[in-house]
Amino acid sequence: MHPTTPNKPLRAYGDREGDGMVQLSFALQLPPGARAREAAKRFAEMHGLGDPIVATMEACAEGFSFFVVYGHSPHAVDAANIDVPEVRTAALGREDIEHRIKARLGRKIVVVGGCTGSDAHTVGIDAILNYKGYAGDKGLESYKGFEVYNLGAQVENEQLAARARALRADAILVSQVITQRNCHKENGRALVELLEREGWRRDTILLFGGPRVDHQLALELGFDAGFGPGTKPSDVASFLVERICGPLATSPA
Amino acid sequence: MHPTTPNKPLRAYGDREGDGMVQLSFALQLPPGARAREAAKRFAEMHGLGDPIVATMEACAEGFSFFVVYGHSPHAVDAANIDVPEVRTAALGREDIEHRIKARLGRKIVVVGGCTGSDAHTVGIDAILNYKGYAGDKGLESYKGFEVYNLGAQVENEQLAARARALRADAILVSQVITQRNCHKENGRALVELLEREGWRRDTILLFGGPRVDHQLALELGFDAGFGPGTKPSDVASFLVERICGPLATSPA
Amino acid sequence: MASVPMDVRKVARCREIAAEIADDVQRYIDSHTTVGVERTILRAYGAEGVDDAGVPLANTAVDRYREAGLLGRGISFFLGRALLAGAANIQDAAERLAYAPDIDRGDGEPGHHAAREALRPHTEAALGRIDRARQERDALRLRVPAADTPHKYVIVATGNIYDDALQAKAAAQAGADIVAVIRATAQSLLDYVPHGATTEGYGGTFATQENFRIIRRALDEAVAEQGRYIQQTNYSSGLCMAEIAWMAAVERLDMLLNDAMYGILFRDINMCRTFIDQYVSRRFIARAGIVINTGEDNYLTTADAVEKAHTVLASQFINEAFALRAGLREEQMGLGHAYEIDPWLPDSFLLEIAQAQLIRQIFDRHPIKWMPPTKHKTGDIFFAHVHDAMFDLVGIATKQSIELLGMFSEAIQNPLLMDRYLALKATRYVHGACRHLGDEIEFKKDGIVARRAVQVLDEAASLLEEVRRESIWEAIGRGAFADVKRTRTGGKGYAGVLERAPEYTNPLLTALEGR
Amino acid sequence: MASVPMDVRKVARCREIAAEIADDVQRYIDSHTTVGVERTILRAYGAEGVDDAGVPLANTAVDRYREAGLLGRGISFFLGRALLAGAANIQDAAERLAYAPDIDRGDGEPGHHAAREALRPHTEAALGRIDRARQERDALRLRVPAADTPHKYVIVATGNIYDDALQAKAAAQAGADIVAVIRATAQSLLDYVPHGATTEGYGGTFATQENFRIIRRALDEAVAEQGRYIQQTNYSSGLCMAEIAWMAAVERLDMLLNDAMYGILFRDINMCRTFIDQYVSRRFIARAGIVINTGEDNYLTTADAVEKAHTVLASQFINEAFALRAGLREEQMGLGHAYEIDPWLPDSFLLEIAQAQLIRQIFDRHPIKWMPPTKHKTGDIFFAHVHDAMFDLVGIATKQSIELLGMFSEAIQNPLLMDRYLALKATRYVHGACRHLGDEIEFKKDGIVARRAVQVLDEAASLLEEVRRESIWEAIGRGAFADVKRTRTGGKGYAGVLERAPEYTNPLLTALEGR
Ligand code: B12
Ligand code: B12
Ligand SMILES: Cc1ncc(COP(=O)(O)O)c(C=O)c1O
Ligand SMILES: Cc1ncc(COP(=O)(O)O)c(C=O)c1O
Repeated sequence: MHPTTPNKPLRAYGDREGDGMVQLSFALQLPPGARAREAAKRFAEMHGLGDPIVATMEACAEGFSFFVVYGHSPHAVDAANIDVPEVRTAALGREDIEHRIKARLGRKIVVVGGCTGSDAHTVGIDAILNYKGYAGDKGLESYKGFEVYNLGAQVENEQLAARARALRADAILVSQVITQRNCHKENGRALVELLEREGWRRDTILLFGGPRVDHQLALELGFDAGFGPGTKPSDVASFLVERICGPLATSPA
Repeated sequence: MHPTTPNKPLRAYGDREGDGMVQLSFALQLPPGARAREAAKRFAEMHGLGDPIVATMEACAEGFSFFVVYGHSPHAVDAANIDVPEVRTAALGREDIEHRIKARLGRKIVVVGGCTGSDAHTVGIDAILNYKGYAGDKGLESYKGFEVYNLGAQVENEQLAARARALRADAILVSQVITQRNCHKENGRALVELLEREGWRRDTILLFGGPRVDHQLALELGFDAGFGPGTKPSDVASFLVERICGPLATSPA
Repeated sequence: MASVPMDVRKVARCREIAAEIADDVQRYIDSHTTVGVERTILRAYGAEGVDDAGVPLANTAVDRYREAGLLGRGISFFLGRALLAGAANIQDAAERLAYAPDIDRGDGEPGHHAAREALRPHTEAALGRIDRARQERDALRLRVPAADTPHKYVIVATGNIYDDALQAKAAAQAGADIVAVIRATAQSLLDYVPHGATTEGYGGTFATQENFRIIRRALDEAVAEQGRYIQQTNYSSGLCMAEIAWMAAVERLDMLLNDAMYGILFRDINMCRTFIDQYVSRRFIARAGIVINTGEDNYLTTADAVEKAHTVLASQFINEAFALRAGLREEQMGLGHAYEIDPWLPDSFLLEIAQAQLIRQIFDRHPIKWMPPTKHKTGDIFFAHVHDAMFDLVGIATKQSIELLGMFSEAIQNPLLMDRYLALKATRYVHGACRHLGDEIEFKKDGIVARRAVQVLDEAASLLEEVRRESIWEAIGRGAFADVKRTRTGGKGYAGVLERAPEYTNPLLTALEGR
Repeated sequence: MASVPMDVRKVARCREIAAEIADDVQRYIDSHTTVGVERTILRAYGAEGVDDAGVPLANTAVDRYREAGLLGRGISFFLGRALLAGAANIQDAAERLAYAPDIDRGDGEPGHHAAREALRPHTEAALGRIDRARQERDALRLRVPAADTPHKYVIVATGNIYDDALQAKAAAQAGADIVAVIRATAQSLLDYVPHGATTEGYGGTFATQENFRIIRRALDEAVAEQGRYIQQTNYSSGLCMAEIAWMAAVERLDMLLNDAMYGILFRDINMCRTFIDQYVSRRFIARAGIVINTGEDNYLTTADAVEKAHTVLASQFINEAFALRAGLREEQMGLGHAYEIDPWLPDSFLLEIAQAQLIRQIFDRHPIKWMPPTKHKTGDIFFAHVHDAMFDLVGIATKQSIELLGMFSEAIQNPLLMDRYLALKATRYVHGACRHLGDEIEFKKDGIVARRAVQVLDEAASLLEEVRRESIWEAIGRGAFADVKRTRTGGKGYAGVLERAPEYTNPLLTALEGR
C-alpha cells in the first residue's frame, strides 16, 4: 500500500489493478447517431481500447459530435527501464550557494536571459531572474553571487547572443512559452546553431526553460539543461553553482 | 461548411481538419517525476498518439499519478462503411398509433415489463411504461391501445417470463441499468435462453433497454430491438405498432 | 449571514405531527420482533461463525426457533436457558440452540426472569464491547481531530475489499474526510450477513464484519499519516439492518446509512420488517455514538426535485421522530437531502440554495448530509464536474455538515481512483474560495429563494397532516414518498416479522432502551 | 440586489484626476501624428493594394514622405495636391505619392486649404462608407437581436482563416454571442497590415481586411441560421492600431480590442506612438459604433491580482478618460477586468466578487468585459473547467456585459473545437441556473466583500493621485501598471512618431473630431 516504483510493466489504474481504464475525448465530423456512436467505438478500439463505452455523444457543432469514451487499455509501460536524464535539483541553501561562488569563483556569476523570438511571455523568466522570484523563492537577482541581465520579451537570438558575448556571460537563460507547431524547438535550436557558428558555444552554459520544456528536450536541442513548470530560482542557482564552481567537499554548517 | 457524412476516413478534429487531436486521461502507479512523465508519454504513444503533451501530472494518491495527455491520433475511421442496425424511430403520432391498433389488431397490445435481476433502477422502465412518461412524452399506459403490466424492480427472469406467458404478452420489456462487469448482458441473454428453452421465444416481441443498450447489442443478445438513453415512450409504441400491426398504406390525417 | 424565512411555530407543529406519526409506528414496533433483530442479539452476545455451507450460526439458531413458532418469546430467552442448562459460554449456548438435536420449546422453568438473570453478565459484556469501541473512537478523535465541516465524503466500490482498502487510503490522501465502502448490489435483499473478507461483488463490496475491520485498519493508518481523523461508513439497511449496525458499533465505524424508508421504497423491503429492524439498529447506533445518514435524497431520483422537495422535508421530520424514539441525539442525525433539480431549469441554483438553507435552519444541530446531483448526470464528464462544483458551492454557502462529493463519472461507472481525486480537488477549491460566502450574504426578502423556502415548509406541513390522518402505512401505500407505492404486507422479509409473546425476553435491548 | 459600498464622491474625484492625466497626454497627441495614422487616412480615402513584394501602397507612400521629412504636414496634404495635380482618383493619387518618379515636396501652391478642399468629396465618401457599414449593422441587429447579457465571447485561433471561419460558425452553433479571431503572435510588431486571405500564422491568424470579410460572411450566415445576432471582434492594437480600426469599421466588426496600455506594457510598443494611434483609431471606432475592449485584465497576469487589483481600476478610469476624448460613448467602452486571483487563496471567490461588483457599479453604463482565469490555469483541464464555472458565476451574479469564456485547455493550447463547446455548455448552465442570483442577494455591511470593494477604490484613488503628480509617462516608467516598466522613448515604433507641422492637414480626422 506504499508503492514505490514497481518493477512490472504498468497498466493504467482505474478502479482495480490491471483494469487499464482510461478516458478519451475527441470530436469527429459526424452528426450524432447510431453510426457516429459506432464510429467512436471503433476509433477507440483503434487505439487499443477494449470494451469501449461511449459515455457521451453530443452535437458540438453542426455535423460534428463530441465524444467521451472509457475503455480498457491493454498497453503497459515498463517504467523500470525508463531512464530519463534529470537535472540535479536537490536545491542548495542560499548560504551554500553564496559561499561556493565566493570561495570557489571569487567573482559574480554573470547570467543573461530573455524570452526569445516573438514570444512576449516574460513571467517565467522573470520568476527565475528577478528579485521577486517565484512561489516565495527569491530570484537570482537576490543573490550577491549573481549578476543578472534580464533582456525581457521578444528578444531576437542575435541580440541575445551579442549581449551575452559582450558581457562574457557565464550562462544564457532562454525562455520559450509559445509552443504552437513546436516553434519553441526551432527557436531554441537556432540559438545553439548561432553560437556554434560564432564558435563560442562551449564558453557558456545554455539553459532552456518554459512550460513545455524538460531536461531531455533541452539536451536534444543542444542546451546544457532544461527546466519545466514549477522550477524555482534556487533550482537554477544550484545547478549553475554546481556546474561553474563544482561541488564542494564539505559545505558550511 | 455544412458537412454531411463525408466519404473519406475520419480523423479526430481538434483545431484543424486532420490534426487528429485527442485528449486522454489516466492514472499510473508511479509517483510524479521525470520518469513518470516519460512513462505517460510512452503510454500515450503506445495508443498511437503522436507528439504527446503531458498537460498535467499530479499525485492523485501516494505512489499514483494522474495524467492528462493531448496527442495527435493517426487513426481514422471509415464512417461511410459503418452499417449499424438502427431501430426505426420515426415516431408515429398518437392518433396514428391508436388508429392502427384499433383498425388492424382490434384489441389491445399487451406488454409486460420490468427491471430484472437485482437491478432496482425502475426510472427508465417507468418512463416508458407509466402514464407519466418521459420528457413530456406520455408512457404506454396513456394509450388506449396498450394494456400495460409494469412489474417494477428486481424481477427475476423466471418471474417475468411466467407472468408474460400467463398474460399472453405481445411484448416483454426488459430494463437493465446496472452494467458492472457486463451483468446486463448476462441477464439479458439468460432471459432469451429461458424463453427459448420454454419454446415460446418467437411468440412474443422482446425489447431490451437501458443506458448502455443499443439496438445492435440487443440484437446480439437475441432480442428484437434495443433502446438506449433518451428513448421516448412514443418511439417504443411506434416500434411495437409497426411490428405487430404492420405499416399502414395511408395513415389518417 | 444567509438565512431564509422560517416560521418557527410551523416547524414546531411539524415536529408535533411527526411525533404522532412515529408514535403510531412505535406502538407496532414495541409489540413485534424480527429474525433480524434476534440474530443481532445473538451476535451481540458473542455468537460467531458460519457452518460448512456458509450459513451463519445466528441464522441457523434463529430460523430454527422461528420455524418452531417459538421466536416470539425472544431468542434471548432460549439463550439464557441454554446457559442455565450448562452451556459453557455464549458460543456454546448459541450452538446448542442451532445444532442441539432437540429444540428447547421453552416449557417449564427456568422462566424468563431466570433467563434474563443468567444473561446479566453477558448483557454487560455486550454493552461493554460497544462502549469500548466508542471510547476508542472518542480518544482517537480527540488526539487527531477531524477537519472542518463540510466533511468530504467519498465512495469506494471496487467489489474487492483489498482494492477498497487501497482506494480508501488513496481517498484519504487526496483529502477525503469520510470513506464509504459501497455494498454489492444484491446485499440488501440477503437475509444473512456474509462472512469473512470478500473479493467479489457487483456494484460494491459485501458488508461483512471482517471487511469492516480491514477498512478500519487502512483508515487508521491514514489517520496517523494524514494527522486528520477519517471516518468510515457503510450501510445499515436492507434485511440485515440491525446486525450490520451492531457490527459497525463494535468495529468502530463512524457513520451508517440507516433508513427504513430507503429499503421500503427502493428495495421493496417490507415496511413492518424494516421499521422494527430500524428501531433496534438505532438503539445500537445510539449507544455506539455513530452518526446515521438517512436516505431522503433518494426520493428525488424517482420524483421530481422541484415538485416533491417538500416530501424530503416531511420525511426528515418523521425520520427525526423515529430517531428520537430510538435514543439518538440530534447530533447523530445526518438527515439526507440532495441537489437533484434539473440543472437546465432557469434559476435552479436558487431553488437548490433555498432548500439547503431551509433544511440547515430547521435541523440546526443535526449533521445534515448533502448529496450531489446524480439523476441529471450524463456521460459528459466535463459538464458533470461543473454541475458538482455548483453543488459544492451550495454545500459551503449553506454550511452543510456532511457532503458526499459528486463524481463526474456518475452516469457511467463506480468512481475511478482519478475521479475521486479530481472531485476532492475541485471541492477543496470551492470550499476554500467560498469559505465565508454564507456569512457574507443575505437573501432578499420575498425573493425567489425566500419564497421557495416558505413554500417547501408549507407543503411539508400539509403533507405531514395528511400522513398523520391516513397513517404512514397508508401514505406509503399511495406513493406519498418518492412516487413509489408499497403495501403494508408486501415486499421482502415480511415472513421474518413476529409478534412478541407476552413475556418476550430481550435484556440487551431493554438495557439499550435504558430500562 | 447585490451591491458593494461605493463612495460616489470618491468615484467622481477619480474621474476628475483621470481627466487631468488624459488631458496631459491629449495635448501631446494633438501635436503629433504617426506613420500608422497617416496610412490609415490613405486607406480610409480608398487607397488599396500591395506591390509585388507585398508592401502595401499605404506604407510605400507614407514611408516615402516620412523619409523625406515631409510627413509632419499630413499625407492628406500631399494627397489633395496630387488630386489637384490631375490624379484621376484617390487610388491614382496615392499611387503617385508612392511611385511617382519625383516626390512632391509640398512647396508653393496649392496650399493646405486647397488640398483640403480637393479632398472634401472624398472625405464625405470615406465617412459615408463607415456610416453605411454602421447602418447595415444596426439594421441587422434590429432584425435579429443579440442574446441577453452577459454575452458569451469565445476565441478562434487556428492560424488558417478558412478553419477559423468554420470554427467561428461552430462556436455560434454551440451558443457563442461574440467570436474573436486571435491574431498571429508577431503581428502587433509588424508596421504594416498584411494583405488578403491568410492561411499560416503562429498562435492565431493575421488580421487582414479580407480575413475580416471572410469571418463576417461566416457569422452573417450563422446569424441567419441561429436567429441571434453574433458579434465579430479582432485586435486594434500594436503598430497598426488605427489601420485595423478603420478596416474593422468598414467591414462591420462589432468590437475591437483597443488599448494602448496593452501594447506598451506587453508588446513593448512605444508609448508616444501608441497613444497617438489609439486616439485616431478610437475616432474611427466612435464613428463606427464599435465597442472597444480594453486590456487591464492583462495586468493581473504579471502582477498579483490581490495586491494590484486597484491598478486595474485606476487604469480603467484613465482609459475611460482617453475614450471620452476620442468621442466614444460609455456604451462603447468595454473596460476589461479579470478573475485572476490564485484560486487556492482562502475566500478568493469573495475577493473576485467584490472587484467585479465594484467595477459594475462604477462603470454602470459601460459594457464591462469580464475575463476568465488564465494565469493560474494548469494542465488539469478538469479543475480548470470548475475554475471557469466559478468565474461564470461571478459574471452572472454581478451582471457583467461581455464575458470571455474560460477554456479548460488554457494552459496547453489554443482552444479545440470541443473545448469551446464544453465552455459554452457549462456557461449556459451557470448563467441559467443563477440568472437572478444577483437580484437575490445582498452583501453584509462591513463584510469581506464590502471591505474589499472599499479598499480597492481607495487604493485606486491614491494611485491616480500619484500618476497625476508624476504624469502617466513617468508612472509607466516606474512600473505602476502590471509591474512592467517602459520608457517614453523606448520600445518599438518610436521612429514612426512625428511632430505635426503648423498647417498639418488631415480633413478626415478633423471631420471625425466633429470640427
Ligand atoms: C500570462 C500569459 C500571457 C501574458 C504574458 C505577460 C508577460 N509579460 O509574460 C499576456 C496577456 C501578455 C499574454 C499574451 C499572449 N499569449 Co499568453 N498566456 C499567459 C498565460 C496565462 C500564463 C503564462 C505564465 O505566466 N505562466 C506562469 C509562469 C511562471 O510559468 P512558466 O512560463 O511555465 O515559467 C516557469 C517554468 O516554465 C520555468 N521557466 C520558464 N522559462 C524559463 C527559462 C529558464 C531559463 C528557466 C531556467 C526556467 C524557465 O520557470 C518558471 C517558474 O517555475 C498562459 C496560459 C497558462 N496558464 O499557462 C498563456 C499562453 C502561454 N499564451 C498564449 C498565447 C497564444 C498568447 C498570445 C499569442 C495570444 C494572442 N494571439 O493574443 C498573446 C501574445 C503574446 C506573445 N506574443 O507572446 C498561449 C500559448 C499557446 C501555445 N502553447 O503556443 C497560452 C498557453 C494560452 C492559450 N491556451 O492560448 N499571455
Ligand atoms: C436513480 C438512480 C438510483 C436510484 C434508483 C431508483 C429507482 N427506483 O429507479 C437509487 C437511489 C435507488 C439507486 C440505487 C443504486 N444505484 Co443507482 N443510479 C441512479 C442514477 C442516478 C440515475 C438512473 C436513472 O434513473 N436514469 C434516468 C432514466 C430515465 O434513464 P435510463 O435508465 O437510461 O432509461 C432511459 C433509457 O435507457 C430507456 N430505457 C431504460 N430501460 C428501458 C427498457 C426498455 C424496454 C426500453 C424500451 C427503454 C428503456 O428509456 C429511458 C428513458 O429514455 C444512475 C446514475 C445516472 N445518472 O445514470 C445511478 C446508477 C445507475 N446506479 C448505480 C448503482 C451502482 C446503484 C447501487 C447498486 C449503489 C449501491 N451499491 O448502493 C444502488 C442499488 C440499486 C440496485 N440494486 O439496482 C450505478 C450503476 C453502475 C453501473 N454502470 O453498473 C450508477 C450508474 C451510478 C454510479 N455511477 O455508481 N440508483
Ligand atoms: C439510506 C440508504 N441505505 C442504503 C443505501 C444503499 O443501498 P443498498 O442498501 O441497496 O445497498 C442507500 C443508497 O443510497 C441509502 O441512501
Ligand atoms: C487590449 C488587447 N490588445 C491586444 C491583445 C492581443 O495581443 P496582440 O495585439 O499582441 O495580438 C490583447 C490580448 O489579450 C489585449 O487584451
